[in-house]
Amino acid sequence: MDKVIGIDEAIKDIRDGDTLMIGGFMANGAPEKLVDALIEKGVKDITLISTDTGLVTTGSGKLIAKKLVKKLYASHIGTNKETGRQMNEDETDVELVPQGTLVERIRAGGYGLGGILTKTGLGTLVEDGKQRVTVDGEDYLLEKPLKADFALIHAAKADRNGNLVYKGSTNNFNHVMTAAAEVTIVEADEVVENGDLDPNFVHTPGVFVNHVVDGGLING
Amino acid sequence: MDKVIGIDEAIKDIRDGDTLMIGGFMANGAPEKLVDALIEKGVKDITLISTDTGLVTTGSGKLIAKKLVKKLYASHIGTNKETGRQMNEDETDVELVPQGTLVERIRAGGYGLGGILTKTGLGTLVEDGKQRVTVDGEDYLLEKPLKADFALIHAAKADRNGNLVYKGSTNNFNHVMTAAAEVTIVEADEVVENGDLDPNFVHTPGVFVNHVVDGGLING
Amino acid sequence: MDKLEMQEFIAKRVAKELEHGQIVNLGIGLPTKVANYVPDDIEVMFQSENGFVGLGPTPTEENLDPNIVNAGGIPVSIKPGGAFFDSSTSFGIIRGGHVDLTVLGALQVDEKGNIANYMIPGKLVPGMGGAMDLLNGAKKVIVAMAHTAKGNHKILEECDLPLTAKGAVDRIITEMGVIKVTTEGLVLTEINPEFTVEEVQEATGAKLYVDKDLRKMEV
Amino acid sequence: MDKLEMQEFIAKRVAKELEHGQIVNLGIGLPTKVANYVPDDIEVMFQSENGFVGLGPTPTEENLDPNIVNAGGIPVSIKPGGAFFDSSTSFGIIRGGHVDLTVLGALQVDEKGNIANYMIPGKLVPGMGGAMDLLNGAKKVIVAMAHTAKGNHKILEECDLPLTAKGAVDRIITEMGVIKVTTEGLVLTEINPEFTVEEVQEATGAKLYVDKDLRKMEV
Repeated sequence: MDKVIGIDEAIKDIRDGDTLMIGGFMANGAPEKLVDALIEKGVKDITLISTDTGLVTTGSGKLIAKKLVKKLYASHIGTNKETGRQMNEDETDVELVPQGTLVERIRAGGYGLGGILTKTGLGTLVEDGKQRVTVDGEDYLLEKPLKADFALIHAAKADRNGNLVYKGSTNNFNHVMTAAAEVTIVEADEVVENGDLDPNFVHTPGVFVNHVVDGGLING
Repeated sequence: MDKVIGIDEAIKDIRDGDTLMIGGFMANGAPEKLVDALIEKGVKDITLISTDTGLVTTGSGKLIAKKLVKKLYASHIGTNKETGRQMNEDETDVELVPQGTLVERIRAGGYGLGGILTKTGLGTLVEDGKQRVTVDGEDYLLEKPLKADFALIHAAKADRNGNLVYKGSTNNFNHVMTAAAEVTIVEADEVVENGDLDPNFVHTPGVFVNHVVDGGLING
Repeated sequence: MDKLEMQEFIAKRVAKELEHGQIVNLGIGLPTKVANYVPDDIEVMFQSENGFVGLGPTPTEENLDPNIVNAGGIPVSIKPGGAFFDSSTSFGIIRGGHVDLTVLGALQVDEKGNIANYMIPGKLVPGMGGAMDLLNGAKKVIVAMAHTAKGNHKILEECDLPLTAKGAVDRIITEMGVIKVTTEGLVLTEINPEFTVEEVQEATGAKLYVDKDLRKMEV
Repeated sequence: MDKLEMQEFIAKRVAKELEHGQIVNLGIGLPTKVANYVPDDIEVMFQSENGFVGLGPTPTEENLDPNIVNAGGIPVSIKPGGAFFDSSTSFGIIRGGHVDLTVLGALQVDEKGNIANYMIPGKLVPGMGGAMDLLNGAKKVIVAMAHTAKGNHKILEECDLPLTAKGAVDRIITEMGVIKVTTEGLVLTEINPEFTVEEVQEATGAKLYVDKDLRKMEV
């Protein structure tokens, strides 16, 4: 299997109105080049799932700044003033999701679960419109899975099969998002041959990855 | 933090009637020396959670062979004839759990979830006595978390903080079990100093580990 | 055909169902043999539910690594470009719909696509292992098995053993033919020329519809 | 005390709550400063919710690695014996009760241990980040904050901002003192000698019970 393709080819099927997951935490480990290419291509009315919206100049926050996002699921938006403005002025529909709940909802989407039960958010606005389920006398919120049409992911290394390795704190939401999208596109700082990565230390198996873009070469 | 202790010290608080999780898959990656020490110590009426019961001479299967198990949660018991005999003759209470459900129930226990929703087991004996939850018109089984008093884990390497590395297919249930027990005891083939493991490639963070036993030295 | 020849015959026919780029999970026993007959012109990745993708060739005694076994506990190898992971990831792959095809054996299958393959109450209690998850999660399910067991029907109107999953089976491949499970019932699409349609029907405990383009089963 | 001195004073007092061997998560802002005052005779592991344990000292410009940042996006370092992981593991640690102590800031706290620290509707909407998970999952929750905000009460009978969690707070540490949240109400256990009990009560929007062993707040 050779999943390495050029950046334009990788994103060509992303359309207006699609749901996108974008990895990174405060844009640390965000696929900056994929986001830039998407802005250049000109896709709008996006439903964006991202743990935060970085800054107006970084990560998924760039899509917010360009007003390309119609609906946002995020846990933290404080560092991108434009997100808060769009939310308060009803320009963008923002659903604030606790970070742990967000990652579990994404995992549930990718791992085929119908939902998860959590105490996080009980008795808060997060509970609005959600089902409470009682297990052995304890109350929990039922949180539903999240899925996406495309996931845009950053990795330090990828092999041709799409096996991924992250560095330091850049993994964050990237790994879990790979499984939850119909099509997962990875921007890797370095592309290596199959067999170059130690199979004992692959963070994300290529099973979850559809396309790999060489972030160094971009159109390699 | 130095979590390395001798094997007798590590298991000294395990008592009759305790619930134990034991890692390994067909005893590949099973903590054989911890199991042997437990048998020698003489603990009975165990509730055992293990994906299978290996053979009568390997892994968690040794506890079955010695008739030390009162209640068993497992996905596969076919390779240990004694388990099937005890089940059919009502000597041991066996709950057969689909393997994917078992690992998610253990993860839910360790990760603080109140349960998970799955389609696995719908319309089968696995559904008996369980709650069905409907989400967006789809039916799911509600599967509850599993927790243990102790988890007995095998790793290829451990540092003094309890960070773990597994080799090949020996990870299996070990990683997920580390989080789900009050006390997690690791038998490591090799103990290394803090800093010797690359923090980018630790499979299980030491946060989940209480005691490390040097499997090479046993009483080191 | 003796039992071994029959198994190889079935495995060869199942192998023709494989498509380039698929992630495939093979059950223990007969299904495991499918890996030996992957067509030369395609590449598939076999998943081993105990924790890796990229199952490689059987190791020789010299390059055997006791840390690498399959779901049957048998030493195997991993191919370049494969990856190891824990059971939670492994079943995330299976339950999340990332396995394109699974091939499993069965005690019974019925015309609704129900399957029983994990216990005979009071007698044989191997347990379901990962089968219930595979049957729910894999995109396509093929049952590969002998058509009958000691003269008894295994393909039925309705399974009477405890089910492993309801309505999960897409196709049944035996030494007698290939049967498609449809909402209308069981459709015989290929037949082993050693048998007549009547013989196949007789060996089957449910009504078989014969495909109008019934083909010869070739391996 | 100016604002900075006050923050350092509070951080120093919070640091005395740390116990050897604890896994500790510090919120952004004032709580982050607690890491600078860990007593010499104990070792704790700081968890960074974006994906590691073993937060080390602030890196110098030469040894700065852009791949290692804290939950505020600021470059940090990892200590020997630390480990990186993904967000799913990170919140498994938090939600599964594996964090012994979390220290968070707040907009409001009330006598039931309710806390509001993620939004002022229509105005400030930072979002909850990992705070809701920490408040539910951590074994012990300390709120570290200025006692009042521009003369307004922050410690109340009942929060009127949207809650981050109900009944989650164990202790409140401010520049004026240390307050324990009990089922009976708020108990002042330590007081900064710069203030009188009356002054602390006046700066508090809920009834304060004074511990019979009221101690001097020392840092």
